[in-house]
Amino acid sequence: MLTAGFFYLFAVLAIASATMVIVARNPVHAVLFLILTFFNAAGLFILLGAEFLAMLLVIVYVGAVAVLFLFVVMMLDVDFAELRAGFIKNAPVGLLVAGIVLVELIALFVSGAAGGLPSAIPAAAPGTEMLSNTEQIGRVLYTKYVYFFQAAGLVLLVAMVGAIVLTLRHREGVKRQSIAAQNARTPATGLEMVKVASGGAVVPSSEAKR
Amino acid sequence: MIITTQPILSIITFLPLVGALFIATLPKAAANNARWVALWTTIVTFFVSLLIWVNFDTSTPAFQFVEEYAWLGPIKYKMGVDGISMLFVILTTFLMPLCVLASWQSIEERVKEYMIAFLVLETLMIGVFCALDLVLFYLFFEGGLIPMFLIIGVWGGPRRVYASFKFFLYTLLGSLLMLIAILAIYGYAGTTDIPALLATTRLPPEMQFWLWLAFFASFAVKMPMWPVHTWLPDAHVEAPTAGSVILAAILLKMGGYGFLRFSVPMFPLATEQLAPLVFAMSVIAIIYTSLVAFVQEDMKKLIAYSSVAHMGFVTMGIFTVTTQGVDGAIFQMLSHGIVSAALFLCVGVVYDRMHTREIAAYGGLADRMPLYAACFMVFTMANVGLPGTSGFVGEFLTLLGAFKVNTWVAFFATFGVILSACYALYLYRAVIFGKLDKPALKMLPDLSAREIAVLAPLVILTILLGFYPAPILDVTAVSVKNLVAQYESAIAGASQAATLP
Amino acid sequence: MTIGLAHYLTVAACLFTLGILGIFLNRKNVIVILMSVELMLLAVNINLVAFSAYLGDITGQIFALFILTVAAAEAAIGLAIIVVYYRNRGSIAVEDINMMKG
Amino acid sequence: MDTLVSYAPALPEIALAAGAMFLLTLGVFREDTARTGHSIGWLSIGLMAIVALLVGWGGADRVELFDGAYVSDAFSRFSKILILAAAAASLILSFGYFERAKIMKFEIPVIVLLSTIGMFMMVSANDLISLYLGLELMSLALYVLAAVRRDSLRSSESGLKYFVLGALSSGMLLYGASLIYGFTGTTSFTALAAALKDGAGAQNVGLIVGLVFLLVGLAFKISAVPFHMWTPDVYEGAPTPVTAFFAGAPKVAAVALLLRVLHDAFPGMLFQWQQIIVFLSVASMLLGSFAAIGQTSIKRLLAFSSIANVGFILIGLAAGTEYGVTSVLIYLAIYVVMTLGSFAVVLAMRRKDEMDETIQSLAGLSQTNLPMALAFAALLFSMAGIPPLAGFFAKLYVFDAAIKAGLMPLVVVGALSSVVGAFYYLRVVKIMFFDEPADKFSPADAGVRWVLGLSAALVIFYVVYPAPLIDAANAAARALVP
Amino acid sequence: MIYSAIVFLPLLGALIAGLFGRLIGDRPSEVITTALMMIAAALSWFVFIETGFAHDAAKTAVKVPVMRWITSGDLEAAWVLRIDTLTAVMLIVVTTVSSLVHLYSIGYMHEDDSRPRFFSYLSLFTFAMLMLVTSDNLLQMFFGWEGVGLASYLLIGFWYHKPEANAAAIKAFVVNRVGDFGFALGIFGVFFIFNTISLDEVFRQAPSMTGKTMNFLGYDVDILTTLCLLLFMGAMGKSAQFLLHTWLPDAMEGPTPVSALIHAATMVTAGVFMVARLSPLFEQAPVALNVVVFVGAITAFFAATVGLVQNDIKRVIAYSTCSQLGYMFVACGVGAYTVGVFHLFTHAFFKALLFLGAGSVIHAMHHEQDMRNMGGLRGKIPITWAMMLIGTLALTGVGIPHVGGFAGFHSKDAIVEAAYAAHTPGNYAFWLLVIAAFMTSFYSWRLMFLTFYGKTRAEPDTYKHAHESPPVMLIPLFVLAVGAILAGIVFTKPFIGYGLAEFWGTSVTPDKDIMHHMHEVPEWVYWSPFMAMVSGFGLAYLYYIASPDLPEKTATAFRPLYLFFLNKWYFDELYDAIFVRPAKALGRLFWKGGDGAIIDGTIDGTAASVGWATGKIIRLQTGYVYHYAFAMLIGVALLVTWFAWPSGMGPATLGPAGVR
Repeated sequence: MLTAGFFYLFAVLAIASATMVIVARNPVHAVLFLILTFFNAAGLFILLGAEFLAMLLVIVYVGAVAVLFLFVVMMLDVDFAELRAGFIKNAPVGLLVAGIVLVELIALFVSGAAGGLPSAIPAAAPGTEMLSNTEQIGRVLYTKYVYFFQAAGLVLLVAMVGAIVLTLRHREGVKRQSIAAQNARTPATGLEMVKVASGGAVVPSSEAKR
Repeated sequence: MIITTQPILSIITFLPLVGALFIATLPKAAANNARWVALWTTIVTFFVSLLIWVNFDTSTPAFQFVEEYAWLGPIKYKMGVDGISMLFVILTTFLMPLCVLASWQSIEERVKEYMIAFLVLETLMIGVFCALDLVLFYLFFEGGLIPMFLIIGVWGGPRRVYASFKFFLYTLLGSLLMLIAILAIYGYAGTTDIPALLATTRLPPEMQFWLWLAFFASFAVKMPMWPVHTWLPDAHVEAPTAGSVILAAILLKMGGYGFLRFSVPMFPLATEQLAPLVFAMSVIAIIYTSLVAFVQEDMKKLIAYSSVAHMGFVTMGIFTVTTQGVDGAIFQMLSHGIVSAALFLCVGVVYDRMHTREIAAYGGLADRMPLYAACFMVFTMANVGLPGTSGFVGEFLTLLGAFKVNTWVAFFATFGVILSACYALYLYRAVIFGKLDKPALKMLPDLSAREIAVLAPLVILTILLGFYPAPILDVTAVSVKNLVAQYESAIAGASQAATLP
Repeated sequence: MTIGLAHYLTVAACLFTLGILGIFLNRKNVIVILMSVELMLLAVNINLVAFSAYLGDITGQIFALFILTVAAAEAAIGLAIIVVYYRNRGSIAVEDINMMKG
Repeated sequence: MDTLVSYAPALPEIALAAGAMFLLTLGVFREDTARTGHSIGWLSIGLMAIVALLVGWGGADRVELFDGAYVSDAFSRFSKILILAAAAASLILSFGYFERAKIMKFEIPVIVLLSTIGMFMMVSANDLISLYLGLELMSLALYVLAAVRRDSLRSSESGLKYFVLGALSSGMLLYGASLIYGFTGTTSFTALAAALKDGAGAQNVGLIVGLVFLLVGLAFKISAVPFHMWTPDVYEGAPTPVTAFFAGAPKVAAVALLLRVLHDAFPGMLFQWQQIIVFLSVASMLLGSFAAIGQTSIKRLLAFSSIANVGFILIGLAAGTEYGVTSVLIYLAIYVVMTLGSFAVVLAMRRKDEMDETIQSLAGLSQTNLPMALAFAALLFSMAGIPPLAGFFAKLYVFDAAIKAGLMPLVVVGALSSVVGAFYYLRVVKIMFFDEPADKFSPADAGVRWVLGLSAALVIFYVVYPAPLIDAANAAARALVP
Repeated sequence: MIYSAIVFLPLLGALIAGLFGRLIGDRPSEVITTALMMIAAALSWFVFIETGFAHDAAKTAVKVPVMRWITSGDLEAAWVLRIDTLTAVMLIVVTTVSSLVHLYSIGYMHEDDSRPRFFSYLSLFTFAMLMLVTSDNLLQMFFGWEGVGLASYLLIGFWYHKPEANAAAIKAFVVNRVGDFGFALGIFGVFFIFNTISLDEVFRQAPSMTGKTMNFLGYDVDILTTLCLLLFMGAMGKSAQFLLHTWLPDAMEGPTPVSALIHAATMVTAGVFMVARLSPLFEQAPVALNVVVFVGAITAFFAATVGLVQNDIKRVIAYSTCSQLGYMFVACGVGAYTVGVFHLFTHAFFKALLFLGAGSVIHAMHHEQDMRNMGGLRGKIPITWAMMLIGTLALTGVGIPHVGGFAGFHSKDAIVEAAYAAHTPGNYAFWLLVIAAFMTSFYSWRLMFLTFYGKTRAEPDTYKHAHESPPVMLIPLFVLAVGAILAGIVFTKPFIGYGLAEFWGTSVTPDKDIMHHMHEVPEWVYWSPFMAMVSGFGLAYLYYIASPDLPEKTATAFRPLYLFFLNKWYFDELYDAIFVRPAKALGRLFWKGGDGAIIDGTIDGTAASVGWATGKIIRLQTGYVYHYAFAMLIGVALLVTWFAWPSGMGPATLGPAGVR
């Protein structure tokens, strides 16, 4: 009963905040609602006995991803006054289609038309009851699923390289200090002898070329 | 014989391609070299192809000079000719040098590309008649679209884009349906080997019906039969002279050849069932297009419509599936190959001088161009189907065959013979006869030596075959007899099976 | 009243649908679309974890774990692209992203 | 040591990953100039060549690794070689363009390499998780590539569109995967196939819905209608060499993955997925053919053409037989050649360092640059399926496979839409050959010329010696469909 | 050898003149063709005597194989020359008239600058005609049939500058084709029924086919009647019989020698020859024969009425020809084939004579052909007058009953008798022929009087310069005049008299009874043509010599009838209205409407709708991400719904879903 109570709490809150995510006018609010959704989802995870994932969700998602979102939203400095979440003319049709899909899915799950749905959480498989959820994951993550682990690493590498390629700029006009260049400076490179024509101006050769 | 051990058909088929590749290596400016290379290639090909005629055994209906090599797994590269196809090969190789000659001066731009396109086209056309594998046949059959598309489109007249697209898409649609049918046969019989299919495969009647229609879609468009003929006048009008020649003389024959090679022998039951449809379309083609030809104002269009009418005789003859009908149809195709080619060449002669094909722009050419008038007369009469010209033999035999099968068909088709006289003589009168009072025409020179070289062989053949058609009829006789016999036994077998409980 | 698998699946389906809706109802801000995607992935994760629990099979959770990982990477790339786009266009309104069409 | 040896079948992937990271490191420590980009690019191509050799030297048998998550067989090898060829060719095509656009960065080849690893994972996937990870590895790299010309609004817009819709599609794919997992309790293809034997899955609507979502996700990757909408915009907006890359390697990987999933994991649900594939196929062929007619940009035209081509590929897939797989692989190989050749042409459409990608700018090409016009015409006719060019055989095989599987109506639709398709290919030929010439193009880069020449030659001369491709495809198909 | 020479010498001449005419010059061309023709003529007479008068009881046809022709299955048609009496008669007619016309043309055409062409055509025509008459199978006959048509076309249109000539040439060809349409169908039918087209074989089998029926155009019809009628249609076309006659008067646009050769003596008689040649077949088909009689009688009458009022000197003769051909068909139709052929034979002489004489007149008058512009020429061109007079006497059939007379007297009167003897319903054939004979006499004399007598109505200048023709033109006239005078007297006995059986041998199968009855007609019948002739002459004298204002008055009094005759019963207008113009309208309709609007309209419409669909589809591609996402959602919804619906579930889901 208690489980049910928490389930409904988390579920309703998750769905409500998810709704707010997509209807909020202010993207900052949207991000905050997203975070709320994640928290509730984490709660659901815990109800399901997946503590590790619940924690991961909070730490990775709320701690990193959602904050990244927030950061970008702020950085882009969008004029919030312009961001109205006005409904558009064919929204009803969209809602209808989405509604159909949703109804079909729910009907599928609820009616049991989908064969083979287990109805209750089974007793833990023999031999694993000693292990916590985290231990279970830890046992297989680097053994059975090492391939996926490595692949995930590559995915992150791509993300990193990609983000750098896309956003990192070497600004052309900005003068930076180059210690090596300063140290390597000699009179030969630092001095220039210029003959000044009478009545002319002193122009460094590097500028004269322009 | 040495000949039978050589891959003679492949040599004939791919000689022009070799020539084309050679031209491709020539420097860009060498227009004249391209012409000469093309001419010599086609001439050599012609003479080589004569070898198969000389060595052809007219006593057997079997395929001869057969070659077979591995290609696409179960689909083989297989070539060979029998009495039905051999002469089309000769016709092709014979007309090509004339086409090259006819294009000698009328094509001034992009000569090199033009000659390459023509030689490639020749390879593909010969291949169609030699191929003994359905897929190989399709490959050649369809491949011809590309060079022809370019020939019409690049070197054609003002509405060449419309015409070339119409030509291409029309034919493509038809032949894709045929491709599906080919695959269906392949699926059913497990082979695409034509001799094997002809010899052993008996397709179920229901299947025959659909396959027949699919093949028909392709060949009817190619022929072209009424009512899918409208691409032809457009294509002819816009194509350069030699393009029209090839189109009328050879490409159209692929349709008829296809009927003979596939529709009739492979789907005899469907043929019997659907022959009335063909008859109706043929007769409509003969009368309808003759009437349309009668009111044309463009010379090429008139001849194009007359081609449609003549092809009506061919389809009618083929689907009588009588010895005379089929003999006549083959003969008509070959004769039409010569005559329509010649007529288009004749149009080309004056077009090169005047740059118009409008009938009204001419008149009284007999004064300035008596030699031309004489040649034109011969071909006009052959087009009319006058006995003593090659045009008569085919028409007569097809009608004879038709009378055996259906008197109404023969009646209307024979009526078309009257109409052919009307439009052909109308054209001749308007162009050649009358007073020479148009100033532009007053300085026209008569045929040049080159033009005589082009037209003379056609004149001779037209008359020769009219008086002595035996060289052709003898070659086709055994194969046609075999075809008709096979067909009749298939029909008889089916009706026997039907009467059984 | 026991809370069964179907309940969790239903919640997930709702979130998933909301995610989809978010993508095509939103006209003003691309970032919200990204968030909608996160919602969809969350729905998937709920599905997987629920199945994992009810099947007593850890694979589902592992799958969810990797989805979380990838989702983070995806978010990073997505945000990077949005930043690039913003620099060019000066706007991230969804309605403005239609230079190419037809 | 034994463990390492047992990983030998995965050597191509390992080599690629190691190579990519090495090149990345190398690049970081070099000066960030176009020269560096160039050399890293060539080194990447070299790496791909080595990997191709490794793939080729792999044994002929089916080997499963990593607890069955990874599989290497003739099918995966065929696809990998094709992927490598396509990726390498598009890299070759890219150098000149990137240099002129001043974005010749060393990261680009590295990202291409990383995405290639993703594709390798896809074609070798034997588990839903490896499927997903491979797909994402590839896709994330592609999103970056699409937006890589970051000073260009078009490029970034295409990256954005691709990303948003791609994320949506992978959400759907995952949702499907989660349902499949839930209703069968496994993510392994082998286990799935075993569980769904004898039509056991046919009654399970949940499973079917899961399959639908999974296929939707994959259909997005191969841009099948109605999940194709991103394609034209992304193709148009992305830098042309990137588009060339998009149209080649990822498509091979996605189709191969589709084949793998359907034949390895869901052979028991053929009746169900066949319907989906037929629907996608018909819609793709028709829409692709029709929409292409109205295009003025050659890149958009090629985008719709690729959609139509996917429709034809799906015909072979719909057959659901070994022969169907053969036909799809043959089609894929020929399609890749034609596509790369076509994009080489697009890359050669440059006047005074300005790309001109309107179809009209090809006007009269036959008079200003005949070899290029001829090569492109050959490619176009081939795409239209006119014999004796290679494209004809591609269509021949898929049609044949479908007819043998009893899908005659589908083939008829295919034939009709190829007539419509022929129309727009012809239009391009017409513009090149019949119209009055426009200004000359600047001379194309050597790489572009080589790719164009080679692909045209392959398309033209395939007819002469088709056996190797057929044999390889047959072997690959046998490996997939036991 | 001789036979081959007769047939192929003209061809040789034609080829020489045609191919090398410009090379060797005009005169050599003329001489060569004429000489070759004369040799052929001489040989023909030799063959005629040898064949016709050889005392051989069982005369069979001589056959000279030349070459293979069309062989296809059972169809064997070879080039074979078949020589029997009928052929021999035709040979002499054709070669004699032809050689004379050749000779005459040397003079007549001397101003023309394409004489080699002309002579080549003439010789070509002769060759074709000879092929026709020597044919051994129907196909070869058809060859000759169309060959003479070609030559006729070429010769009528010889002066190709004249639009009328061109129109007339085409008309001749096309109308003949209408006839040939029937002929061709007849040949098909013959082959269909007899499985051969060889004459002997067909004749052998013909009796076995009497009364049998076949299906033709959906009706079951009597075989032989149908075949004969179809073949006769060809004869009607070639011999310008009623309904298919319209080309003949127009053919007078050709040079006059051509009219003499082709449109009087030879080609137009091919129909008669054909019926005679096929007499074994026709004899088995009485219904067909009745049709022949009917058509012949109508033509004889109709053409004569038109001839009464024509003003063009050549047209009068042309209608006369038409009328006389009607006589011949009546003879054939009643079974008196030999009589018909006899008339053909004599007619050739005097009609050629008349035409050449008219040509001489025209020549003298500088190509004036309208008789209203002539008159009083007797003094100017006396020899021509004399020749024309002989021709007229022969045509009108002047002679003394029971004694003998000009050629026409023997042959034409015999036909009238045969017509009576045949007892057609109401004796219509007989009466029509007698009336026609009266009219023949009238218009013939009208021609003579208008041309040669009275005061001249010609241009003074023309009249002054009118002169007699050169000898090269007159000599043929003399020869023909001899024939016109003597042919009847000399040849009556073998042709239609008691020697006929021996003379004709097996070449013609006449109705035995008719030949018998013909000689036993009542005396008044025997006299009737004579009376008609005399009264015709009297009336003509009254109208054109005694009181020359009478024609005008008559014409005014019977104006509608006059106009009806003058306009040739309005046949040209009728045909123009019901055939020519509808054909053109139909052609235009098919072209613009059928090809243009319907067929191309459908195609272009399809293309346009493709374009329309394309536009729609392209507009779906809005560029907005949310639309794209929406499209994907719709796709998903469709697929999910499809499978949630049981129909998509596959064969295993017949039971309730979810039941394991």
